[in-house]
Amino acid sequence: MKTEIEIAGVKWKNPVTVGSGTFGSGMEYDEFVDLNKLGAVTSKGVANIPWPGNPTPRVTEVYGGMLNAIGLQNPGIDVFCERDLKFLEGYDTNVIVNVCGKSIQDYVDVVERLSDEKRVDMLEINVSCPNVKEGAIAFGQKAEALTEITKEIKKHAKQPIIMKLSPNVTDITEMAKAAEAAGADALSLINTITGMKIDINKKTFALANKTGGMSGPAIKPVAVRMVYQAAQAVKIPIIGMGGIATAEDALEFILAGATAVSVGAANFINPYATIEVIEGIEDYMRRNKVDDIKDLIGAVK
Amino acid sequence: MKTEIEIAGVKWKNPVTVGSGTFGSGMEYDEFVDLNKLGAVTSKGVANIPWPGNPTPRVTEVYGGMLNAIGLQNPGIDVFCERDLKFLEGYDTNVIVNVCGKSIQDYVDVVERLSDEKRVDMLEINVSCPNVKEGAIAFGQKAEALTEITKEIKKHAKQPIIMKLSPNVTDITEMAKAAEAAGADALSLINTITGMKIDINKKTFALANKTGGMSGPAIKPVAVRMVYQAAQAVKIPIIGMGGIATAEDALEFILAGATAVSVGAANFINPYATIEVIEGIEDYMRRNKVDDIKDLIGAVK
Amino acid sequence: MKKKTTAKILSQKSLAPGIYDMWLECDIAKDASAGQFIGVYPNDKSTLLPRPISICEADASKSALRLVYRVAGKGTAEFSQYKEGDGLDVLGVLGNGYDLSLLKGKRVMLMGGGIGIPPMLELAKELFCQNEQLSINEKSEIIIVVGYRDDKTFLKEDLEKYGKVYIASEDGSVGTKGNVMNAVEAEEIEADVICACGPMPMLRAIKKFASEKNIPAYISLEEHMACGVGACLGCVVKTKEVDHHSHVNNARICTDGPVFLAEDVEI
Amino acid sequence: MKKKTTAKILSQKSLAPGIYDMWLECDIAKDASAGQFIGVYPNDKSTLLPRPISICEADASKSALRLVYRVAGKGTAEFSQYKEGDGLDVLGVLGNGYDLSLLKGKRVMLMGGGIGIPPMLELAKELFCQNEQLSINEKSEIIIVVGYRDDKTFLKEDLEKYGKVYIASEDGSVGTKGNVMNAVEAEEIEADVICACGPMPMLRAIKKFASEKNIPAYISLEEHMACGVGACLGCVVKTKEVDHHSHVNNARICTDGPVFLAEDVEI
Repeated sequence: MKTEIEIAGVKWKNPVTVGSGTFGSGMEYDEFVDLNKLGAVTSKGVANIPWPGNPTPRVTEVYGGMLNAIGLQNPGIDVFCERDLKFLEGYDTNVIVNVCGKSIQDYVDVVERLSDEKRVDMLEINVSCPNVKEGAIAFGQKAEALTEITKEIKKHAKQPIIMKLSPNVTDITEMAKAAEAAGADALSLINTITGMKIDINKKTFALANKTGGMSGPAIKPVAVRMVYQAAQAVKIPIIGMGGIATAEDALEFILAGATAVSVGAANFINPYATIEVIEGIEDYMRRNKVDDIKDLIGAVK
Repeated sequence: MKTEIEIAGVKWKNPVTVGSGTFGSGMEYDEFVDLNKLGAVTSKGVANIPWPGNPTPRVTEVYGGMLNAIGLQNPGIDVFCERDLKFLEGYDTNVIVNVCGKSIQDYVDVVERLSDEKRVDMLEINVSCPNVKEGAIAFGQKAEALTEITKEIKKHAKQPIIMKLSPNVTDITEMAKAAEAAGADALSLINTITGMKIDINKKTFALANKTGGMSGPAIKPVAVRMVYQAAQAVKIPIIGMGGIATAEDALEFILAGATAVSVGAANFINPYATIEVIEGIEDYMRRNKVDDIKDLIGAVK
Repeated sequence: MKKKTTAKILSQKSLAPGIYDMWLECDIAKDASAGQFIGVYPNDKSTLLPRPISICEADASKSALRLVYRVAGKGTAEFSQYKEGDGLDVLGVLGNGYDLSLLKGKRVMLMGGGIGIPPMLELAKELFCQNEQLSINEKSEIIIVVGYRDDKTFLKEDLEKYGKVYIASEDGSVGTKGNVMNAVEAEEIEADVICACGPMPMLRAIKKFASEKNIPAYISLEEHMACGVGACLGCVVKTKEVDHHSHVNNARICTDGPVFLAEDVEI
Repeated sequence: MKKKTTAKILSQKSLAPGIYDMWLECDIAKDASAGQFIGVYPNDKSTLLPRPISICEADASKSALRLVYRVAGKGTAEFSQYKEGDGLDVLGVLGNGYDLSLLKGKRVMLMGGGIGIPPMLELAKELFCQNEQLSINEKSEIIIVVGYRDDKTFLKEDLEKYGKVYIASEDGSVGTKGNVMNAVEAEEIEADVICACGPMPMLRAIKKFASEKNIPAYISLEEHMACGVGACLGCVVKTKEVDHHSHVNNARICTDGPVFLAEDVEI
């Protein structure tokens, strides 16, 4: 039984990684799961300099999920390389670094800084965080802006680049095609859906940022639909995510056309979720006599 | 304690109506709730001629909600006037007729046919059904198209028109402003969010239509966010909807800026939901010493 | 009158692997008759819609309903965990059942396949009770043909109280090997009218058989449902004639059915 | 080592309106100490995140944890319905508690306000037990000041086993009228070090008081949490100095705390 997949020339032992920002760089989940078992570890977003993020409250629960407005707090690329990449050196898994910025130059700075880091296998470009006001999201919501930033990053990146798309768009296929045409090696989707919660007793917003990105099982149908639409529209591989908590969820994305999948907010609900998804996919393949997971990619009829 | 509100000159005894398509024309829920207690009954979408709708399966359950792809099956405006409007004659509540079509002329035909119907208090224009392929949704996803259809309908409508907006857009404020500028008397939002479910054992789509519109508590945070954004962008009243099952949910929308609210898929889960929402809002007002519900509209800080 | 109410579980046991037998106490039982169903609500907040489950027996005197159901998903898996004394929200009674007046004086063949067998029990019982009130030539003859997967012949003893029971099993371990139609053929069963519930291929075969024999067949249909009361138009079936409600040849299974005359629906 | 595990409820009772007292059996109890907390998962599938609840008592020999909590929302409302024998998923043990070694030979004032009182019980007990092992001049003096809304003085008797207890109540029905700071003032309580848990206004007052008296105050903070293990960066507090993890003066309450030296955090 083969669970190996390949994205932009990078081989994964299985198609399961984690949603950026839900797993740190693996350190905090190391005592729950064996990181060596993951197809890849995707880091929390990292910028050229440290970002303080948003005021609290930053997280709140909603029906079947949560809203977050962390605001991409991160220690900056220097600390990240010294501490997080060093930590990951000992592990036999792919490392995907999620890159964020406020201007194209910010992104390019991080991408160049990482170009000689051997431990970095792929770059995921976060152009879709809904919680940062400075405009990063605009790259993910306008096709022309997405084209421009993708081209520019592609010029400087040594590793394959995965463009992470926002679901807060009218037509996901337009964005997917723009990224592909601009040279993206892969896509990941969906980032969180912008949501809001109001405390009716205090008459205030539940989050200091007013809005937050929604994640969790509640958003899965929207994510599956967008992954399917994107997979129909482009040829580059897709990493599917949005509400994946179980192997059944992951398989929906794979059947819809995702080559790999990310477990996101489910890590908060069940710290063993990643491993359970991997084992559950294997069980499904065994039960259904699927020899190669590639036979499942986009196999919905 | 005043629960009355007014939208485009039409007085409602309270701010609660139903999501179009979740309540028929009231007939099926008449044995569960007293229709006289509702602020308004909003009918299922009606077109100029009978529509057969989509093949089955048309509905499927998802985490915290459901997907539907009914495809606006309806008996056509003639049967609707003879049967549904006649049924509603006996009730002391506002009647909002939801109008659908495939071309601007289709909509205009229905609007004109209803112009002399005394029992019709308002028209809700459905330009956002995601389940009809013929292009109606395009009116709800492109600002220019929305402007055109709104202007054209406004020319022919005798009753105030409510434009029902799609959440499947990059920027809800752009759509809200376009509808307002084109003469809409009010807005209602959100329609369902396009989603998909895949049966991993059969490797098929759960719905014959592949995609369906997602409703239920799972979508509430997205709906509250869009209602808040729209309310900040326009001056015309908003009917808020999307996942409302309880009075607490309804109050979130009102605090976000909705003048009225619709109970949708919750009718399927609890046929008494509308009445419970009305009574719950009154309880909240009593507990919090709110004399006039208008003081709650948009009161989030 | 339909309503949503909390029923109390009187008993629950397993009849066969994955098949459960639950008695509920609820006042809507008095309105229930053969072929109707109720919506049962999971408590799990991720699964919100009521599950349509057909009525296996109704006991008006005890305000009790019997449901015999198969665990097919999260909702029914949840129901199967409940025990005597637990509460369960139900919506009902829903749908139109079998019209017993049409069966008077007829040789009636009740056909149930798999989890379509339970409603045949209430129908057999009601026919049996109707017979008690009727003169000899108005009485219905009750022939029951049921199809199982294997030798787990749930409800067989209950059915035998009301009529002659013929059995088919897919693996051939009991009765005729095959499905109910194989049993009808093997046993050379003749009937004036058919009442049936079961999987779609079985219902299609029955429709064809009834058409060839030129006898009426009343079949009970299933479809994904949301509201259960005829509002959402989720559960429709194509009809031969324009129906009174939709005007587009789409009858609502939950409200116009679930029992239809086979020749009226396109399945 | 942290883990997610299913705990068994040994007992549950109400101590005061809305305040519940639950003993759980779970093997993580052996790792628990004062000031730490666990995440408790609702079974309701609409509320998925673990609820952080502080440890009121830990009994390693019985693998038992005591939680005393207030019903504040859907999650805690659900927990309050459970009974002896029910299972409950928990994640733990989480966070860093109070460092007892820093309290040796000191006059320690334990201050708890409302639902901040429960962790003070485990702390008082641990200090009491530590004293047993220490020479006379290394022992801590244990002074406990707790603030209630009214005369429902939950955990008072438990606390009295380990030290002198002073009480404040908002409505003045017991002890000093007002909050814990009012009690400190009225009773002229002196201390070398403070350990506190309670609502933010109380913690701010304690920070100010400790600064004026030039004594250390270890305070336990609360914030909305998602993961509970330091990954999501949801529950941060501004720190005076750049912290080792974030490098942006944002310490993680769940992992770097919840107990902080008051002067290190900006609250």
